[in-house]
Amino acid sequence: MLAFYFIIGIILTGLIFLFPQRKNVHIFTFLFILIQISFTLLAFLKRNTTDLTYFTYDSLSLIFLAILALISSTTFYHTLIYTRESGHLNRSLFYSSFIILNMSLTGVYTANNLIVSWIFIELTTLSVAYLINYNRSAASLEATWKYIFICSVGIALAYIGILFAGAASGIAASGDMSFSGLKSSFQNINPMYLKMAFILILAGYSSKLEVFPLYTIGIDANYTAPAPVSAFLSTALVNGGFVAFFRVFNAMSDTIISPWINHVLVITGLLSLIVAAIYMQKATNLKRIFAYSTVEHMGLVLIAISLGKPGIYIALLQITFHSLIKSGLFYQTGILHRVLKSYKLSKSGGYLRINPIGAIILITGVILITAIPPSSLFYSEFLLLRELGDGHLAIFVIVAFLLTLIFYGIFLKNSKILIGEPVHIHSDAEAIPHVEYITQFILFSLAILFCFYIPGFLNDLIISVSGLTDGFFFSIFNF
Amino acid sequence: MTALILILITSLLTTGLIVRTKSIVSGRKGPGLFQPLKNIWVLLRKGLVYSETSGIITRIAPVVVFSSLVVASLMVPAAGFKPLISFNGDFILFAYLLALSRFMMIAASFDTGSSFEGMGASREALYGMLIEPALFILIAGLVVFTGGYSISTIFNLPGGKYYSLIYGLIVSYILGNIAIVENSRVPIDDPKTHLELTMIHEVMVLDTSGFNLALIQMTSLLKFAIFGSLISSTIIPASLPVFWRLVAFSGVQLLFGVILGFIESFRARFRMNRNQQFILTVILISVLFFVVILFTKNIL
Amino acid sequence: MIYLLVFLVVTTLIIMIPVRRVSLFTAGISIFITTAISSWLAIDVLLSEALSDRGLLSVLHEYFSSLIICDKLSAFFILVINFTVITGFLYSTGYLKPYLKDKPALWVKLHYLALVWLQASMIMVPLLRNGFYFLMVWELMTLSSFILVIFDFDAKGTLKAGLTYLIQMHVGMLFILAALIISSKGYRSLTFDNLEYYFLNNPNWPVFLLFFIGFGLKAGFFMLHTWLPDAHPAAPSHVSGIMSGVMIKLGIYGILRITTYLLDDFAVIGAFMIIISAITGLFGVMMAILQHDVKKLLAYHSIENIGIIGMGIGLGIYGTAIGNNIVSAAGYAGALLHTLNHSLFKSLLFYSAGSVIGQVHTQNVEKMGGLMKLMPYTAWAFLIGALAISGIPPFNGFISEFLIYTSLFNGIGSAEFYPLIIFFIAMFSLVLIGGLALLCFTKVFSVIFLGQPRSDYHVKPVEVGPVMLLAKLLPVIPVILIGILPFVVIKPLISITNSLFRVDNIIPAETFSLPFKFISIGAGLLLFIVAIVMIIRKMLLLKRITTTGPTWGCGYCAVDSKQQYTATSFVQEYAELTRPIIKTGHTKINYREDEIFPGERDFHTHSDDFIRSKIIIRPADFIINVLRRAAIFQTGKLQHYVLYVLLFLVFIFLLTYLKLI
Amino acid sequence: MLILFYILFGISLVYIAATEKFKHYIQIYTIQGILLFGMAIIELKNFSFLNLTFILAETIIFKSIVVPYILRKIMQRTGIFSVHKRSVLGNYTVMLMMIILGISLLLAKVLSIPSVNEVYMVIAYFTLFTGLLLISVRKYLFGHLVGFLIIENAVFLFSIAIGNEFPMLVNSGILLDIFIAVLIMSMFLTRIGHKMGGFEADTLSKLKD
Repeated sequence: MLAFYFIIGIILTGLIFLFPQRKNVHIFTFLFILIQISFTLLAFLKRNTTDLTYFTYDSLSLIFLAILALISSTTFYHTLIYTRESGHLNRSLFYSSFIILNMSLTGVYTANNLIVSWIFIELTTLSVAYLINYNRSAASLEATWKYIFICSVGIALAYIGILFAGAASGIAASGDMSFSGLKSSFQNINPMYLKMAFILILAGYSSKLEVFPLYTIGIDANYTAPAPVSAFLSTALVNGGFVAFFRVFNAMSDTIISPWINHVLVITGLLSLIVAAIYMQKATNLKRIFAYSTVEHMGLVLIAISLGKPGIYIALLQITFHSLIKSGLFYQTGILHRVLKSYKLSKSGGYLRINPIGAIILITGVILITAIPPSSLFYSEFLLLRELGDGHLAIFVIVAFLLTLIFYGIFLKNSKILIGEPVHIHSDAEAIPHVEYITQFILFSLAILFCFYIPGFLNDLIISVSGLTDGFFFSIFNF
Repeated sequence: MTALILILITSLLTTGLIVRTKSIVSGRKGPGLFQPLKNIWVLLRKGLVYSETSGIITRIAPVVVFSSLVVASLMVPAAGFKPLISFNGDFILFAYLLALSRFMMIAASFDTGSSFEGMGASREALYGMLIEPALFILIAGLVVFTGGYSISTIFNLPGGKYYSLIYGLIVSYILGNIAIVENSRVPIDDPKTHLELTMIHEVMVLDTSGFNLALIQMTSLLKFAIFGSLISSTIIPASLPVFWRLVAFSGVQLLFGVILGFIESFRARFRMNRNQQFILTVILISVLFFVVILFTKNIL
Repeated sequence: MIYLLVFLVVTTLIIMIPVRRVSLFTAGISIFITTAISSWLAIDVLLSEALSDRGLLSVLHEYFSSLIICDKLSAFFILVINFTVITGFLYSTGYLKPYLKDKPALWVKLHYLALVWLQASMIMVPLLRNGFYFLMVWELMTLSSFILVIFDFDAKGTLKAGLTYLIQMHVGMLFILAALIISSKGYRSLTFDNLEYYFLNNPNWPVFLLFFIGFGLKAGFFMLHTWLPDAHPAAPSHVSGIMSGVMIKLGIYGILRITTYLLDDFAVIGAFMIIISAITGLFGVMMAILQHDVKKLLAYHSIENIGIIGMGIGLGIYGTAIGNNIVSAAGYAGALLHTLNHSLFKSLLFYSAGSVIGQVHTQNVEKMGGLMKLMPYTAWAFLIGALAISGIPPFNGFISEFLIYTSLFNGIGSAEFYPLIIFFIAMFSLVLIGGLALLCFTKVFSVIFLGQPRSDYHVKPVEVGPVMLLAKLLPVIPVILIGILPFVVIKPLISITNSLFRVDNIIPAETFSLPFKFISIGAGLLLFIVAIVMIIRKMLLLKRITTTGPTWGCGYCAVDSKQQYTATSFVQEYAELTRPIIKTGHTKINYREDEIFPGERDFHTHSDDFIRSKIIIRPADFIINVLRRAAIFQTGKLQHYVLYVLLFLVFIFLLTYLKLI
Repeated sequence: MLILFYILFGISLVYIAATEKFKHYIQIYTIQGILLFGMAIIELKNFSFLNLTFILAETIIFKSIVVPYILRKIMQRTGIFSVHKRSVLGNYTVMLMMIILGISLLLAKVLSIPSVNEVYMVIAYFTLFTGLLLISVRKYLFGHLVGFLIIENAVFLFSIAIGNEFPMLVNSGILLDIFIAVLIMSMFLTRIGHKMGGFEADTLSKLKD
């Protein structure tokens, strides 16, 4: 099944280059989106089966496949307007790399083998390059260069880490790098290599995870890419990085170094939060602000997964909700750019007067992303803080403090854009057709719904990933 | 009822007594004992002149001031006779009725849009704000001392658990000072002064005339009587037979008037900025009294 | 709890219907429906003797959510909330008219939506004990009120005030969360009911302190108050009325709720509450006197009244500590009653001030004056409010202060040495607060409404429309009724306090009803005598002539409005008295040498809130600056980014090597 | 025998750190490719045609022919042959290399894998750090690209030192990845060279807050 998926995807990519007319390209990409969705549905049917020996549709992959299907379709819809007046080659390149990115992400999600997931992570880096550089501006060129280069370096580091893991586990010769195999072979080995391997993999994948230390390129990429692409990057791609990292973490989680791992995770998460808090105050560009909020949320996720099974549950909730809200926010940001002609705080303002509906949506998004109820992030962050407060009060205090700072930053900057003085109202600001707000509406209403009610299947998936036995989180839903 | 009658009678005389004492001391012939009453009578028969700027407040304020004092006087015992209204915590009502009258006075003085009356108003408000704690601290001390919760019981020191003239005298001293401030007499203020800039009470009624002025003056007479009778009840035992009580009462009232008269004739009024100091001193004395009570109540 | 979601969604959809009238109308409808249902529930609970699961409550439990727990305290607060929200809504319909032109229609809709949500969340707050949902509605309340506050976002400083408010509320929420987490350590679910067990075998005051900070930020206690004086002037008047009237009272509700669980440390907590409340009240009123912005002044008075309420609560707790039931019962009753009263007269004052501001287009009292002739009804409303808030009979403010005084003097009469000191301090500050409030409100009322206009109004102010007047009339009625017939309210109050707090043997209502009977007699007499004297005067004046003349100005008759006594000069002596505590700065431009014909000069005095500047603003700025300075690490240079990876690895290696992790 | 290769490799690293002529980079990189081929051959446990061709492709074809060709192309396209601007002077670079050598010795000692000769590990670490050093001290992008290539060599060294054997499919996947990475990078490098008229890394430091 996966083979078909890949083959069809590649064929469609080829077709895009063969028939580069606008309509055709859109049709092909749309077909691919349909295939992506249907593939996701089939994967749900074939839950926990292995495909092509290197890929398994386990719960984790299913969650993220679902998110990917949702986000890639909405992203496709929003890219249409961006590729209106671009040349044939440009458009073909754009959509082909979009398709390849989707496929490689699917690979990352479903891979059950360390090396394979590594390969697909590298593939995402390469395929995303063109999407980032779509605008062909000096800034986008710089961002792309940095992205590819640092990602490649990071991923090379990760590869060394993988080699260490292999060597340490003594299964290098057999070359069986499947996570299940690693999990069993990690039990009784020299912790030093394991630590080495883990830290290298964390440092390497941090470029994809958008956490400290390699968060910067993600910020730049989000900044220069077209807004829908930024939405895709800071949700689907970041999720890919998370899956790849989480599988390694999971394999190492119940070895003797797991306390050490948790400490490292907490440190990394806190550092990411600090970074987000710092630059949230300084950032002068709407997209960068939202990119930093991605860093913040991934930091929270890292802190969460260091808390054991409940933590993993929380982390998955957090990352799911974050994907929904952040993508919607970035779509709205793109619309804002078409109205105000700028992302810069200094150059824009009075959005509420110029485009009230969009402004209301932006306000909603900001409220949701800052985890104010009725945002589903409120639920996950509430659980996270509760877990922290139960055992680690010091971390609780620090996290709360940093979250407040970030909260302040986001609200300050956005209120400037929303209801600050309009700098100069563009007479040629196009009227946005209301149909374009639908995607944000859907995503946000989902995000609100999940605050009050989490659908059964999603909950089952997350529970089965986190390995929780008692559904104790539902004791707060005691209706 | 008797208490009310006694208070009314006293109110008719005290001010006249003060004036008379002053004139005798300064060796003048001076006005008669009933001169203030005559003035009021004259005023009552006059017409009214309002300021153009003034509105409804000016018209109602004197009435409210007068009536609030009348109601307040209903709660005051005299010569050991129970007042009409007496309940636990009636002194709070009493104090806040005085506050009501103050509020209306100040409002009225602003209503004319005058450039002088505000001065008086501001001083009145400030001094009133400062003197209230003195009264309450005194009351608190008396509550601790007598264990009662109403005016008629707490000021009735002789009827209290342990009678001692000293306390009575201290309380009367403090009450006297409070009375001076409330009625704005010398040394806080000189009702006979002739410069608007230095007035307190008089300047507030510059634009009040006729019936309203009469009401205001009656109010100040009533205030005197109220404080006088409070003082008297701190000293006179309620256990005496009625006749002696009456005698003592009138004696105390007489003394009160005469003493005030002497003060007015021998002391000059303060500079304005000294007044706050004076009032703070009164507060301090009452705090002292409270502390004394606090430490002696177990010994007594 | 899904029903809350349904409610939110439905209201959103209805109000966002793209017709302005519809939004206003539906907002009104939904507010009234919510009011009806919740008030029904509340009255149902209040009338039932014991806290029993009957009537509407049982229906709720059966068909909606068993999370909803409604005892008499909740019921009381629900009633208070509903009343003020209704008046606020009525007032808003008139007040927002001028704004409808220059604000986006959608923004106005959002405003009404926020109003509806604010009411819903405020009603939910007293009904929920589960930590998650409590915090959820708590945050919803903050959020919707934030949207309400920044309604007039074009005005300078509105946004800043709103953000300050939002951030401080967020911090407060975190404090409450922390306290909840600590108190329910080892429990699966996070509810207030865990406190019973927690307080049983832990020291009570630390967690109480956490809760106090969390809820005190909403209520605006001393040092936690700094958002209030900014938010209220920025907000539209009906919002100020609702926020100051009821929303900050939910902080009081929280403190009361925690108090009901207390089992130990009564003395410490009570003393703490009394002292902090005394400071709060004094600080509030002392700051208020020096304000020229009428809404800012009222905001500071909210702080003062919070102080009085807190003092009542403190007395209640302390009474339990010294085992004096009258003290604690009177204290709690006074606190509750003052909560109600303050919600009435403060909203009344805000509405009146709002009407004035809407007419004269300034918030500076020095520019007003002589409005009583132009807008008499508003003036009367304000006068009544002013008298009530100064605690003057025969209005309701006096009754609640009387209760607190009763509690105080009972304490003084029967207490040992150290309690006596506490009570004495409380009494002293309460008296001072009363006097200062009088000073303040004589000033503000006289300067706004009396005398002559202090500046020429470009448009002649006129009396506001009937709806806004109705909104003012509604609070006036209970203000007077409670003032004149206090004994009708005392019985339910005592029943509430007895049902809630650990007042050992039940106080008979007669303890208070006798004084209240006399008070109403006194009030009646007062009105009666006033009437009599009026009549006499009228009869006397029938034969006499009544003329008007110029105001006396030492014989100088051309007195104009410039020579009137101003608010600043009125409080000048006071300002000198309090200079050591509150700095009153002034800005003025001196004459230049070459100025032969001096041009126009203006002279401003302003008093800065030293808590706000020193304790809140300065550290916040410091933190932000530190963060900004820390931002240099992002050089944009690729090499440095790679170096950061190396440093990160080295850092982790070091930590590992030093066995730190 | 094998040790000789390793030492030669180390020396080549020192040279590459010292020089700043692009030509020399390319030459040294070619040499390194050949050296790696030798090592791989010697290390290779089971001779099979498939493995042999794969190693050939990975080292000789990829590292010694294709990549140098690409690099030359970049040089010709952009017409920039050397940059005389450094953040750190050459001799300082060499000193840093010494420190790095020390560090890699230390690391190899600390994390010694019983089955592997430590010298290999030393050289591998040395290579890795040299690559990182090149990236962090060189102020022009060409140097960065070379640094990346060196890191890839380090990866290769590690894999032969540890002796991981992955299935051919996986191996080719890895190879493909690296190849595409180099390709795309060189493409962008050319574009940057055109757009910015040089390889100064500082021209690419606009994106920050």
